[in-house]
Amino acid sequence: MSTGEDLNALDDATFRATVRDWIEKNYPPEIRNPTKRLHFAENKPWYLALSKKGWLAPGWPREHGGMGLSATKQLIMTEEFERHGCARLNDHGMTMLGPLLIRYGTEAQNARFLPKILSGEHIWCQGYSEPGAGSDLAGLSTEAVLDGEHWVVNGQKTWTTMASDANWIFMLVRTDKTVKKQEGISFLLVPMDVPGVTVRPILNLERHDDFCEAFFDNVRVPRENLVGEVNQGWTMAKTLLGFERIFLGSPRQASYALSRLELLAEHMGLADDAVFRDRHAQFELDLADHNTLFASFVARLRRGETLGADVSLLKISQSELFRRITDYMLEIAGENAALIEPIEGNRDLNPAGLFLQARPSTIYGGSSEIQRNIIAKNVLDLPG
Amino acid sequence: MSTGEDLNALDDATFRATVRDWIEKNYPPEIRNPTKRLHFAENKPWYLALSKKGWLAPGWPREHGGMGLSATKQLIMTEEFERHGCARLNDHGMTMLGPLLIRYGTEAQNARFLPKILSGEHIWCQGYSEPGAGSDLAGLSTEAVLDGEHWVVNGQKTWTTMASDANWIFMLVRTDKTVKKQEGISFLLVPMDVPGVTVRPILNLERHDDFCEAFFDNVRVPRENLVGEVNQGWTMAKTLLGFERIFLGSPRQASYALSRLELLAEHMGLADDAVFRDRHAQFELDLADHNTLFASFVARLRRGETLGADVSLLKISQSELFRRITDYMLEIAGENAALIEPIEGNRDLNPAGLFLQARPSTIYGGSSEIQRNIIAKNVLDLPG
Amino acid sequence: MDIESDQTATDEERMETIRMLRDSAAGFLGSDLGRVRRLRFQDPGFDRSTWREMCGFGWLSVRIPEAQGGLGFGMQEYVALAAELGAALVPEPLILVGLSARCLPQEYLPAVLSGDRIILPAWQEEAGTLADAPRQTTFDGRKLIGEKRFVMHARGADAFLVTTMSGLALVEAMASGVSLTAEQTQDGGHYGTLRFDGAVANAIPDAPFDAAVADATLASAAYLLGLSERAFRMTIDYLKIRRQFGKPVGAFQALQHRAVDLYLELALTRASVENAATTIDSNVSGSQQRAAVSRAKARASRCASLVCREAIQLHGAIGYTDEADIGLFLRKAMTLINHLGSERAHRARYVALMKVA
Amino acid sequence: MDIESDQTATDEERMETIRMLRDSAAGFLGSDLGRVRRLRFQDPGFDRSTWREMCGFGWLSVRIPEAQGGLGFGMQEYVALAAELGAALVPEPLILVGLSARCLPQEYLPAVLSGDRIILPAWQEEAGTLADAPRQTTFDGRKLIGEKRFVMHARGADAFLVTTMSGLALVEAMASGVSLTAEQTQDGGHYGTLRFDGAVANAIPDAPFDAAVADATLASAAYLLGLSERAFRMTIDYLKIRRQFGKPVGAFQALQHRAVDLYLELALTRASVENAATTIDSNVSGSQQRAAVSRAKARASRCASLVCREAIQLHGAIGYTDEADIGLFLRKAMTLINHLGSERAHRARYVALMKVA
Repeated sequence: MSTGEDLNALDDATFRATVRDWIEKNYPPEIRNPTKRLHFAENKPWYLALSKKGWLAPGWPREHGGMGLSATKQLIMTEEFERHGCARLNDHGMTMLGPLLIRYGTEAQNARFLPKILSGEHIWCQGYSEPGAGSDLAGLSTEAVLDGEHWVVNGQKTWTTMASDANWIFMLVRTDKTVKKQEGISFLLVPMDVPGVTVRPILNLERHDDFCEAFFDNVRVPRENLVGEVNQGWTMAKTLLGFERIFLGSPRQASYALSRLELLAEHMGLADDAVFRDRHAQFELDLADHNTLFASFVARLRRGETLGADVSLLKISQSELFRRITDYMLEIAGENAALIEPIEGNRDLNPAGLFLQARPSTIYGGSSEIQRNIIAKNVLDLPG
Repeated sequence: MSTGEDLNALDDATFRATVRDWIEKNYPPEIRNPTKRLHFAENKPWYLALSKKGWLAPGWPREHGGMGLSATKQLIMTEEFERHGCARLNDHGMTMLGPLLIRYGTEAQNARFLPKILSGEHIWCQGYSEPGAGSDLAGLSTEAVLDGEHWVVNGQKTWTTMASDANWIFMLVRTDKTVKKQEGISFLLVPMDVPGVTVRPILNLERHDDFCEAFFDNVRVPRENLVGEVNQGWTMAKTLLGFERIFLGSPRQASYALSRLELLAEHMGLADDAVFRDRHAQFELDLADHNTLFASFVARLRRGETLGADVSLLKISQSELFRRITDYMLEIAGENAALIEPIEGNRDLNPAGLFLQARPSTIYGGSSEIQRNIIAKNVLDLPG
Repeated sequence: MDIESDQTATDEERMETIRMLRDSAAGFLGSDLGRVRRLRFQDPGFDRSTWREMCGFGWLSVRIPEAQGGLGFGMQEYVALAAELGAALVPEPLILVGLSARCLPQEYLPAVLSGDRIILPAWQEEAGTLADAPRQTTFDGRKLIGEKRFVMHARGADAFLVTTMSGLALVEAMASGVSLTAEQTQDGGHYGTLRFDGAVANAIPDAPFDAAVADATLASAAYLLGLSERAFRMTIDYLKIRRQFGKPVGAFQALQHRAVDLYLELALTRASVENAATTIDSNVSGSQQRAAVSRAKARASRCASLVCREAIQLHGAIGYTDEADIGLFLRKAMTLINHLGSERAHRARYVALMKVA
Repeated sequence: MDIESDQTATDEERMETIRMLRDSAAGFLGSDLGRVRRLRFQDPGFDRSTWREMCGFGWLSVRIPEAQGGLGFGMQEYVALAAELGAALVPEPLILVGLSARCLPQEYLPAVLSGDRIILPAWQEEAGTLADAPRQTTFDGRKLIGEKRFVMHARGADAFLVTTMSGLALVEAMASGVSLTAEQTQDGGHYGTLRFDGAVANAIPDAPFDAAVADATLASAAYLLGLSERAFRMTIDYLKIRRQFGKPVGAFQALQHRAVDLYLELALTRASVENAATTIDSNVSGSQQRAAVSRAKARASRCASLVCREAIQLHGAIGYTDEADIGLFLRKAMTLINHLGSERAHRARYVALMKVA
């Protein structure tokens, strides 16, 4: 890890060019535009290249080894990664845990954990959901009981993305069963390579193993691995969600799907079909308006405003547009709708694969139903 | 009123021809295909012609002056009326009150009221909904209190269709406030031309006066005007709803709207537009499948089966298809979407009028939301 | 999509102007719809003295350059104002007379901007078309022959600005050879059909007609946005008050989720309209500007249809009565969704323009 | 629409046959999906011994006349059976081999109907087309030249019934000049691409190919109906069991209303499929029969897409795992919605046929 120069001084266009240039020179070509989420064994060279350049954590303050970039420049950087087709990293340490530690961690915790995220020594995963606590996340029941200087953890987490790659997990655990459910939850850091932790990959509908179940059977964790105050875990975890949700609203997936829809229509000889053109035009309008809505939220962020609950709109809008476009792909794909592999060996054109990828986008990160509940209650102030 | 021959003996085709022929010879041409609901002053000649022929009450038993027709023949008759463009009558006496009296009324009540329905002397309206009791009909608060040999009625009814034409109203009234809301309701027959009854027409979005508010201020009604047992009104009224609901599922409105959509497309030069053709084709399929679904319910009725709560499907399907077709009419009508009068003096082509007529179809007779609640609870057995 | 650079950050001063314009309009217009209701189905469908007051506030002059006696504001200011007009269902023909005013030479302007003379544009020859080149109205420099349809507010006009196959022509409403018939519209106004049978008219050369139509189209989208936002707020308020089954109907989740769908559509519409205004105020190509306008009008028409239809359904039976104010919003939307171009027409035009942009 | 006359009232005896067929199929197939799951991604994607059992029940012979050793049932019986196959996600190629069998002369039938020989139809030359006249496969009475695509279950076939520009031809899978490549499909089966490079084949004259395709298309619609109905029931059951926020998620009204929408779509689909079966069993014109089939397949494809997509969403994260059975339904639907004609293609064909009917 090296501390790079301060790139905030560059104007945005120069910054964009700088980033683009460096990515083009340094990104491993063999993992460009992957069709599935890569494992750490596959994306490690890229992880380490960013680490060496000091670009692994654009949002962290410079004193912690981050780039300290403004929100605008972080978005530019994300755009350039996406434009080049860079693989997503095992990034829970950088995007989730790091910011939380920086805000709520002790100096000792920061000194112990942050450098190892940046060096790639600790690969983190997130232990929030449980079999009985999905939409109702606060209903989680994995518990941690204090026994002397250790927390003893028992329970099960699920949908822990890339847990099979991780050697650490940050978890929400129940530390008090006697209070309101949100008020008895703590935030705990747990190593994965200790006795009592079992990880089982779950195949998804694409038959990839992105997510896992993790079982905790009397796992003993030092007392100092708890972040923040006991029973404050829920509040801490929630403060981080706003920033996540704006990223879930990025037009990336829908935009990519629309470009694939065009390719598919050409392949099917429908590019000039009037009905296709009309449906496509509506998707274009929907995407353009979504882009504009997204930009208006980004502009608020850039002005330093705190985003309210209405940021949930972005997630609904993006994920449902993504889904609708891929639904339509299946409609026009003919027999290709059935194929597992891309059409005719062109890995950029896989309607069934993209259709399946769109399914969880309205489920993870708070399902469309939960997002609508949030807006109804917290923005429209509807009763009940 | 005369008692006609028994037409059940005819085969269906002959019956249909007989009905069609008579309608063609006897229907007043000046009120064919009315664009709004006619008042009694306008449809009276048709009412009396049917009365004289003995055809006013196809479903009533012959001993009460009805035609005693099978369900199939009743539907054929309805189809022929619709095919010819016959106006809807002030028919609450024939379709609603008559069957209820025949089932629950005393001999004296039947002798007193049924002949006057058939003669046109009593024109009835229905007093169910109230300002505070719409979807939650059982929450009604108009009350009837027994005072000696009279019920004293106080309260307000609303959406009483054609009440300004009626001289009698059958009402649901609260006769016991101390029990569960459904169990304190009675069914009462109230004259409209007595002191204390005030009727106010309400203009609807088409600026027609089809429905009214009716106010009851210490209206005194003889004790024997209560039908069935005291506090049994809710159960009695509900048993009649099944037959009503299958009529609300008749494809008539959607079918008419689709024919108007075609006319409109021709008028707008869109008849050969590929996008229009595709949208129209989907409506055709939706209507054809709805017709088949409707026919399957009719067949069940014909086999003597009692229809369950799933008959609500028909009402949802028909009214929402009707609505979607008229929504699309506005989309393609250009500036004609704004016009109150039919396009270019052709009274068969009034997209805005038809669009407005489609609005209440998903509200009256149990809104789409209420129908969905009914199916979720009573058919799918979902909790809550 | 590239994030815009920091350099185009908000102009605080301009935001303040917009806020003031909006507040003063809202203050004057108020929330009572009694006036709007009373003017329905009465010729000419609007009120001439209120019209003069509005002209006095400069609402007609927003897009007229200062050099010509206008306010010289940008499109962002105009859409802010137009959204307020929509929220109040203002029946006065500000957007259409504003379109004419942008096309008229200096000597005609004072009487128009003061409110003394109402000059309405007349471009349409058949239903469902955009304001493209006319196909049948002729003008030989002196006499006008042809027919124009769907001239909104026509009975309130003193003169008409007519598109012809030889450019624009101005003709007096009372001129000989001009005849006018009218059809009532759902909002209580009317559409006029104008027939010109050799009526004498004046040529109006060098008018920025296309730009003026773009402004009016976007203003109309903004009007629909304001209309839809208020119809939505009224519906949400109703859902909180109306009780059935022992609780407010707004507590029913199925209705809540539908309300959120409308809220999303409104957010997309506001973003689209504001984006089009920024685009017109920038110096991008004309086709990019027109594309942004088409996008906004397509979205606004879609949104207004959806919101008003759902508003009626969510109001239940009361929403189907003429006396409920929510119906005024539906009926105005029915009048405006296809006016200055339907969703269909603008969707097609957007795609065509994006190909050249 | 005319209500049918009383004369066509239910044939009680026939209803009883249908009920027995359905019950015996359901009994044999059971509710466990373990077998279906195990056969996925294993060549040929189905089980030859189960195949023989099914042939033993006569499931392949339903539509073969009794004179030819079949059961001679009507289409109403066939759709009842096919819906059971769909509910059990049966991977065996009954519908497709049934299509071939209807086209084959008597001498070929015993080996096919007994299950000894699997003969699959091969008609398709490009994606998204209906089983229309082939455009490139030639046959000179002896040798076949051309390519067929999307031959479902191809690796399990002993022979192929190939459409050519000169009628049908039967070719052995192992014949010289036949090559086969395969692509995996979402349901765990595969599509074969067949190349004929002068392979020797036998002419199959006078085959009722169009009628056989109509049967197979409608049976496929019925399969999708059965599949969708079971996916729906599983989803409803899950909504009753799965608890969040202290109550079953099926108690949430927004989910209830969406469940009702699916239930309506299923009711329309069942009505449409049964209507098409009755139509084929009647003696109306061929184009009316084909129109009814297209209507049913368009509806069934639409329904299966909608129901399976919503089933995944209503299952939440668990629905996105390969180990949840609901995913098997989605993946089979992805394989069948466009097989034997997509919703789009059948919608267009319906309209075309209704013009001539």
